[in-house]
Amino acid sequence: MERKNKTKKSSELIDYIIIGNSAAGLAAAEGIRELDKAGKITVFTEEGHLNYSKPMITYFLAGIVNLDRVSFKDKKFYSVNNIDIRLNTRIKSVDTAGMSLMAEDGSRYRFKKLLIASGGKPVIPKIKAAGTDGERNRHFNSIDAMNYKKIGGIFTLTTLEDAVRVKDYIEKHGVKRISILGGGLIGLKAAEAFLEMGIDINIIELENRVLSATFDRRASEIIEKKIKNKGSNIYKNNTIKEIYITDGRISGYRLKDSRKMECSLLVIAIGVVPDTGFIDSGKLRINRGIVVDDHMRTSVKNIYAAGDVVECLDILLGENKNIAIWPLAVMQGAAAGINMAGGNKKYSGGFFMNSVEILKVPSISMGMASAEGGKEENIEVLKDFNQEKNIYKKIVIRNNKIIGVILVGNIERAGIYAGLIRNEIDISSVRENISKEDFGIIHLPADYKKHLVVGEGTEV
Amino acid sequence: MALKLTQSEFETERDENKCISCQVCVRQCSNDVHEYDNDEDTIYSDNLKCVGCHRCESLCPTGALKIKERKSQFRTNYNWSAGHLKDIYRQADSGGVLLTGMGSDKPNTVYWDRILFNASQVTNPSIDPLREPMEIKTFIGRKPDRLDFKINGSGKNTRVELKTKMYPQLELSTPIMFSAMSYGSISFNACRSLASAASQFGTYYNTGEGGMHKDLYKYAKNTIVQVASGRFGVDADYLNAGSAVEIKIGQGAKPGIGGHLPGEKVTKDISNTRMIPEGTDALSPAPHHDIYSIEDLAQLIYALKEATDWSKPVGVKVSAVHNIAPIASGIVRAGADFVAIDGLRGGTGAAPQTIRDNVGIPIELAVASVDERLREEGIRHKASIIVGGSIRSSSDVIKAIALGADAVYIGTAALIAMGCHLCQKCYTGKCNWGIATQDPYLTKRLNPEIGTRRLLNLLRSWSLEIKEMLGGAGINAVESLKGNREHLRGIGLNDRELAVLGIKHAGEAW
Amino acid sequence: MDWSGSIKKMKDSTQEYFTRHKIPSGCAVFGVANEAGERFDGRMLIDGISVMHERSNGLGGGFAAYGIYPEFSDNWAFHIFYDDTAARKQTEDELAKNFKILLSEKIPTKKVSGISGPPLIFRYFLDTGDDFKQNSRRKGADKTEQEYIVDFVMHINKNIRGAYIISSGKNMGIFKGVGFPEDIGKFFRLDEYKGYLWTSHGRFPTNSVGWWGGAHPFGLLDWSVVHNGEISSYGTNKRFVSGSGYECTLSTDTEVITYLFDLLIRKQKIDLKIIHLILASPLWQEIERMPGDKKELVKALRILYGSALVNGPFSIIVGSTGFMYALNDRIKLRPLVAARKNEYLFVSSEEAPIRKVCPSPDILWHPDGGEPVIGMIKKNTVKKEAGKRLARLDNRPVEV
Amino acid sequence: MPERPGDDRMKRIYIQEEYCIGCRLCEIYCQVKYSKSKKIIKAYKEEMVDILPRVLVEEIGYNSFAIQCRHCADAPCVSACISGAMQKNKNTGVVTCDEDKCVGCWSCIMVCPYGVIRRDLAGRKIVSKCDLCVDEDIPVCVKNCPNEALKFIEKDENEKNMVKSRNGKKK
Repeated sequence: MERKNKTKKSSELIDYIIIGNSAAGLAAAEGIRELDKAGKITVFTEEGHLNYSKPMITYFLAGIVNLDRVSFKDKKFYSVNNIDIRLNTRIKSVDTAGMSLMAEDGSRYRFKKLLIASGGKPVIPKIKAAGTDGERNRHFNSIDAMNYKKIGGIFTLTTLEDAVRVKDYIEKHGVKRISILGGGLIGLKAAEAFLEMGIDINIIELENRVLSATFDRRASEIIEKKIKNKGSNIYKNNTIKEIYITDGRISGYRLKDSRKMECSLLVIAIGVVPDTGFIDSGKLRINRGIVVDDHMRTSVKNIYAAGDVVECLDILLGENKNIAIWPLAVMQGAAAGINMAGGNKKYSGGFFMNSVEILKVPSISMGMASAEGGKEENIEVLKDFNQEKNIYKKIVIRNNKIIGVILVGNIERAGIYAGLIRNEIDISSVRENISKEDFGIIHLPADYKKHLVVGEGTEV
Repeated sequence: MALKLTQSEFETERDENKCISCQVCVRQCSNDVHEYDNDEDTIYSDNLKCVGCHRCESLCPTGALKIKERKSQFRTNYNWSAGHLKDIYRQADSGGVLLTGMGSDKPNTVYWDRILFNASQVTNPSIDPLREPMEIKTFIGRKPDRLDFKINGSGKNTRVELKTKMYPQLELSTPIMFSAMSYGSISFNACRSLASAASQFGTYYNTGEGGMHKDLYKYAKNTIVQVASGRFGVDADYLNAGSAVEIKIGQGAKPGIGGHLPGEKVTKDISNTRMIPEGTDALSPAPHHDIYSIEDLAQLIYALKEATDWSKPVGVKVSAVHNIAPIASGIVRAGADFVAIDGLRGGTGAAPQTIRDNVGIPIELAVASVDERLREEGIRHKASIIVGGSIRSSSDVIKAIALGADAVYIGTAALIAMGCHLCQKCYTGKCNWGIATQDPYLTKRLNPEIGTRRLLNLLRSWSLEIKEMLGGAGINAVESLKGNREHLRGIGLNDRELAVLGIKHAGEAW
Repeated sequence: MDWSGSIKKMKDSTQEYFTRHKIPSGCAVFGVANEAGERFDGRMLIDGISVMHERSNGLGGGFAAYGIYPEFSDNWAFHIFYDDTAARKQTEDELAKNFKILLSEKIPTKKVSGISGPPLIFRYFLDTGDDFKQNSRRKGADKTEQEYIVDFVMHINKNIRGAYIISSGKNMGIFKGVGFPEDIGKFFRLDEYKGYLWTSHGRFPTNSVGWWGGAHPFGLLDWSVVHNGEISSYGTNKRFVSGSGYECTLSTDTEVITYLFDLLIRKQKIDLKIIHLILASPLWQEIERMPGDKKELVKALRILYGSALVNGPFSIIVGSTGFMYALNDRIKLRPLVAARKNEYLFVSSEEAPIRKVCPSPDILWHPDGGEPVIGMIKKNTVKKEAGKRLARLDNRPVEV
Repeated sequence: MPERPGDDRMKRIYIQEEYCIGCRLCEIYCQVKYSKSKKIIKAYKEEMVDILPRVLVEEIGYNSFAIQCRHCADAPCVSACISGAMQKNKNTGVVTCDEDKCVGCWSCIMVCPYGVIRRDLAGRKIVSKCDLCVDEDIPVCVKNCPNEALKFIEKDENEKNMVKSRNGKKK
C-alpha cells in the first residue's frame, strides 16, 4: 500500500506488460492469448516499426525483401490479439519492487505480470579516432557506444533502422567496399548481405579465422576461400587500432598490423550483449543476462524474461547461458506467455545453432561444433570433406551422443542432427552412417527412427 | 553356357513417348528386366528375364509399358507343339524335373463353361435379392441320421425339445472358404489377409500344411488347421486352436506327390511356425507314412478327434483321381466330417509340370460322381463335400453346389484378388506381388489391409452374384440349390459326360 | 398336338413323357375337413372348386376323400388306371401274387361332357396277409407293411407299362383325371361318397399334355397331396428323398412333397407340429432372434434337413387319415386362405370357394408364409363307422 | 488449456513403413502436382528440371518409407522462421511456408528433426515443403501410393490402427 502511494501520477494497472516487440515478446503475447483472451496486454518498444524480424534486416539490406516485408507478424496481429502496442517508447526504468515501470516520457505503468524481452544491444569497442565531424568540427579522440552514431559511415547492424541507414549511406555515397569489424555471426550475416549486393568487403577478425566460435578450421577455410575468391579480403589476427575521420565521415582506419586502409563504411559487428541497463535490478538476478528458470521466471515473482536478454539452460553445457538466437527466443517467449497467463509450460532448454549462406555456399553449425576432441577423452569427431564439391560435414560426439555439427555446402536435412542433439540420442549403433552424405532418418537408431516415422509430429 | 535354345516368353513394349524414366519399373522388377541407363536417361529392358507378372505395367504411372506374350514361331507341327519343344530344351538344359506353379493351363474341357444355370420365367417367380431375404449360410460337418425330440405339453402349449446332440459344425456366411495355402508357400502378409478376410466375412481359411503363425492365432475361430504328411507345426495347441482339422492326403495340382519348401524360404518365422530348424528344407512325404490304407486314416481321424475332444469337425482333403467316388465313400465311412476334393486344375506353389497337367480328373466330374455315390449309399448327410481346384467365379460356385457340393474352396481366385497374375513362377520365390515369396523386399508389397479388403470384396461380390443367380432361379436359400441338378444343363457335352454330371442337355426340359 | 384325343395310341409315350419330364403348372386347391370326423359328401368340394374354374385349364382335376370306405377300413384300397386290358391283366397277376384281393371292381363313373378318353379305372381292397399282421415283418425282409406297399406301388408304376396306381391308402381314395375338377367330380359320382376329409385340385399345366395319371391329388399310402405352385428346390428335394429310396417317377412337385411328408413324418418320426420348420423353415434372421431352446431346435432342423426345405412358391394341402395340413411357402409366394365353422376347417387357394360352401365362417384368415393350418380328426368318430358295408351314399346335403 | 482444434482432429499423413515398397510414385506424383501443367508426361518431359518432391523416400535394402512434413503440433520450423513465412494454420493444423515471405535463411531446415524441408533453388531462394495438398481431398502422395503405405487419417483412427497392428505383431 505504501509503495502504491509512492507512485505520483495515478498510473494504470496493466495485466501484462511486455518490454520488447520482437520474437520473444510477440510469442509471449500469443502464449498469453492462448489462455487469457481478455487480460490487457501492453507491448513497449523503443523502435518505430510496427514489428520486424531482426534476422531479416540483412535480407532487407540485400534487397531480398522490401520494408513492407520485414515484419514477421502481419498488421492485424495486434488487433486480432487485442494487444496495445506502444512504439517509440523506451523504458527508462523498471521498479521490480514496486511492480511498475517508467517510460522515457515519464509516464508510469503498473503491471500484474511483466515480461522483459528487450533483446540485445551491440557491443561498441572504444577505438582511437582522429578527425572532426562535419557540422561542428568537433574533434574525436575516440569512438565508443555513446558517440559512434555521430560519425558518418560507422554503423552497427542490429536494427531495421541501422539497415535503412546503411542502405541509404551506400546509395548516397556510392560505397563499393565495406569493412566489417568482426568475423563472427553478425559480421558474416552482414557479409552475406553485402556480397549479395555485389559489394566487396574487408573483414577484420581478431581470431585466426572467421566464425571461430561456431566453426572449425576447415569450415572457416571454406568460407574464407569463397569470400576471397570474389575480391574481398579477410584480415585475421587483426583489429582496428585507429579510425580516420574526414569531414565527419569515416575515411579509413589503421589495423593492428599497422596497415592503413581506406574505408567509406564500417560496420561494427563484434557482438551483442543483453540489454538490461534500464532495469533497477533490486532483487532481479542478472548475470550476463537476466537469469530465468525453466518456466522463464526471473528471481522476482511475476516478472518473466525471454529472448536474447536472458540466460537460461544450455542443454549441452547443462547450465545457464545466453544464447541469442531466434528459434530459442520464440520458444522461450511462448513458454513465458503461457506461464504468465497461469498455464504451465516448461522450456526444455536449447543449444546454439546458426545458418549462414555466403555466396551460395550454405552452412549450418549447431552445438559445440568447434570442438576438436583429443583434449577430452570422451569426445570424438567425425569429418567428411569432399573437396571437389566443397562439401564438409563434421559431427562432434560426446559419450555416444552428438553435441555439435557443422555442415557446409550441403545442409539438407540438418535438422535431423538437431533432433539427435536435442533428444540426446545414443548414436553408437549407427556411427558409421552418421556422417554420410545421404544420411537420413532411415539411418537412425531403430527406436528413434520409429518414433519419427510412426509418430505424428514432434514435441521438440 | 552361351547357347540358349529357349526364347523369352514375354516382351515388354515401352512407349518412349510416354516413358518418363521415373524408374518405377526398374525398382519393381525382382527379375531385373528393366535397367536405367543414367548416361542416356533411358530404360532398357531384357525380355529374356520377363515372367509376365505385369507388376511393372501395373505400377507404371504413364501407361508406357505393355507386356506381350512373345510367340516365336516354330514350324507348324500338330504332334510336336512349341510347348513340347520348349520343355525338351529346358530339360536338356537342366537335366531336372520341370517345375511350375499354379494350376494346369492345358486346354482340357472346363466343364463349368459347358454348364448353364437356370432361371424362373412365369411359372415360378424369381426373387429379388435386394428386396427379399436370400440365404446363403452354410454348415459344414457331419449331420445325424435323424433327430430325436422330446415333446412337452399338448395343444397350444406343446413344446418340442431337441434331444439329439448335434455334431460340431462350421458355420459359413457364404459357401466359400479359402483353401489351404501354407505359410512358407505364401507370405505372412498373404496368410494374414486370408485369415483376416475370413474372420471378417464369417467364413474360414485353411492354414495349409505349414502350421499357424502365432500372430494368426487371433483368427483361430475362422481357421481350419491342416495336418499333412510332414506334420509341420502340428501340436495340441495348433489342433485345438482352429475350428476344424483337415487331414491333407493330396492336392489337385500334384496328386501322389509330396511337397518341398526349400531351406532358403525357411526363415526364422517360418521355422518357428513349422517347428523345424531354420534354413532346412521342409519336406512333405508323398504319402502319410502312418496311412497306407483306409483303416489307418480312420485311426488318424479318431486320434485327431480325441485330441480335440470331439469338439471340431475333422475332414480329409484328397485330389480328384479316377476312383474318387469310392475313395470319398471310404473317407466318409472312416469318420471324416467333411471331404475336400481338389480337382485337376487346382493350384500349387510348385509342382512337376508333368504331374500337374496329366494326373487327376476335373473337379466338376469328381463332385458329381462323389455326391451321387454318397447318396446312393445313403451317407451323403454324414459328411459335407467341399470342392476346389479352379473355382473361378460365382457361377462356378453355383454350379458346384448344384452338382452336390456343400461349399467351395478358393485358392487361386483368392491369390488373384490379392494381385497374382498367374505367371506360374511361384517356385522361384521372386513373386513380384509379394504373395509367393519370403523375400522381405517383396513381401512388403502386399499390405494385408489391402489384401484383406480385396478378399472381402471378392467374397462380397461373389456372394451377391450367388444371391442374384439364386433369386433368378426362384430360390431363396442355398440349401435348395444343393444337388439341384435340375437347374443345370450341359452344352456341347456328350451323353457320357452328361451322365457322369447327372444333368440334361441344354434344350431338354424338366 | 392334343394327346388326350388319341390317348389309346399315345398312352405309352404319354406316361413315358410324364415319368421323364417335370411339368410345371399353376393350380387351384381346396380342402375341407370335419374335425369331429363327421362325414359329408363330395358335392361341397365340387361346388367349392368349381368357383375357381379360372385357375384350371381343363387339363387336370381331382379329389382325395378320407373315410369313404369304412367297410374296408383295415384294408388297403388301391385305385388303378389301366391303359388297356393287357396292363390290367399283368397288374392283377402281380396283385394276386402279393396280396389277398378282397374285392376288385371298376370304379363307377358316369358320362360327363368335357370328359373324354378315360383309362380303365379299377379299385381293389387288399390284405397283405398274416405275416405283417403278426410280425409287421415279411419273409425276413427288413420292411414294414407300409414299406412293402410303397415298394409295390413303385414297382407297378415304374415297371408295368400302362398301369398306374393312383391311390394306395386305407379307407381313402383318390379320384382324378383330365378335365375340369367339377367335371371330374361328376364323372366319378363323388356326390355319392361321404368322407370326413376332402381335398380337391384344379390343374393348369403349362403345356397341352393331358394324362390321367398325371392329374392331382398325388397319393401314396394314406397321403394325398394337392399343390399349387412350382417349387425351385425340386432337384434338391428329389435327391434328398432319393437317398431314402423314394424314386420320383412322375417328376411332379406334388409327388416329391408327398415323399417328403412320408419320409419326415412316417420314417423320421418328426412331429406334425414342427414339420413346417423344415418344409418352410424360418429365415436365419428369424432363427437368430428365437429364444435359446427353440433356436437350437430350429437351427438343428435346418442344418439336418436343409435339403428338405421346399423353396419357391407353393401352397399345399396334405390329406391323411388323421389330419388335414395346409402350408404356404415361407415367403408366401402363393395364396392360401383358411376358415373355420364349427367342426369344419376349410383351406383354399381363394376365399371364394369357402364363401360358396360356407357363406359366414366363424373365422377366416390368411396364414402367413410358413405358418401351417392343421385340422386334427378326432379318431373316435371315424372308428365308429368302421365295418359298414360298401354302399351307395345318400344325398343328404351338408349343412354348415 | 484449450486445444488447437487443428491438431487433434486434423487429418495427417501417417507412415506405414512396413508397407512402403520403395517405388517412389509418391515423389513422382508430388512433383507432378507442383509442375506447371500438372500432367505427368508433359511435366516430366518438358517442365521437370528442378521441381522438388515434397515427400522423400528413404531406402536401404528392403527398408524404406516415404516421409513428408509431419505438421507438428509444436512445429519447430514455425518457431525458427524469421520471416513469418512458416505458419501453422490454427484451424487446419497445416504448416505451410508462404513462398512470398520466405527469404531462404534455412532456419527451418536447421531445426526440422525430420529433415523434410528442402532448399528450393529453382527460382528465388525459398524452402520447399509439403503443404498437405490443401487444395485436394487427399494428398497426392497418399492417393497414389499403390500399397497404402501412407494414410491420410485422423489421430484417433491412427491410434486404433496402431493398437490393431500391435496386436498383430510379434512381441
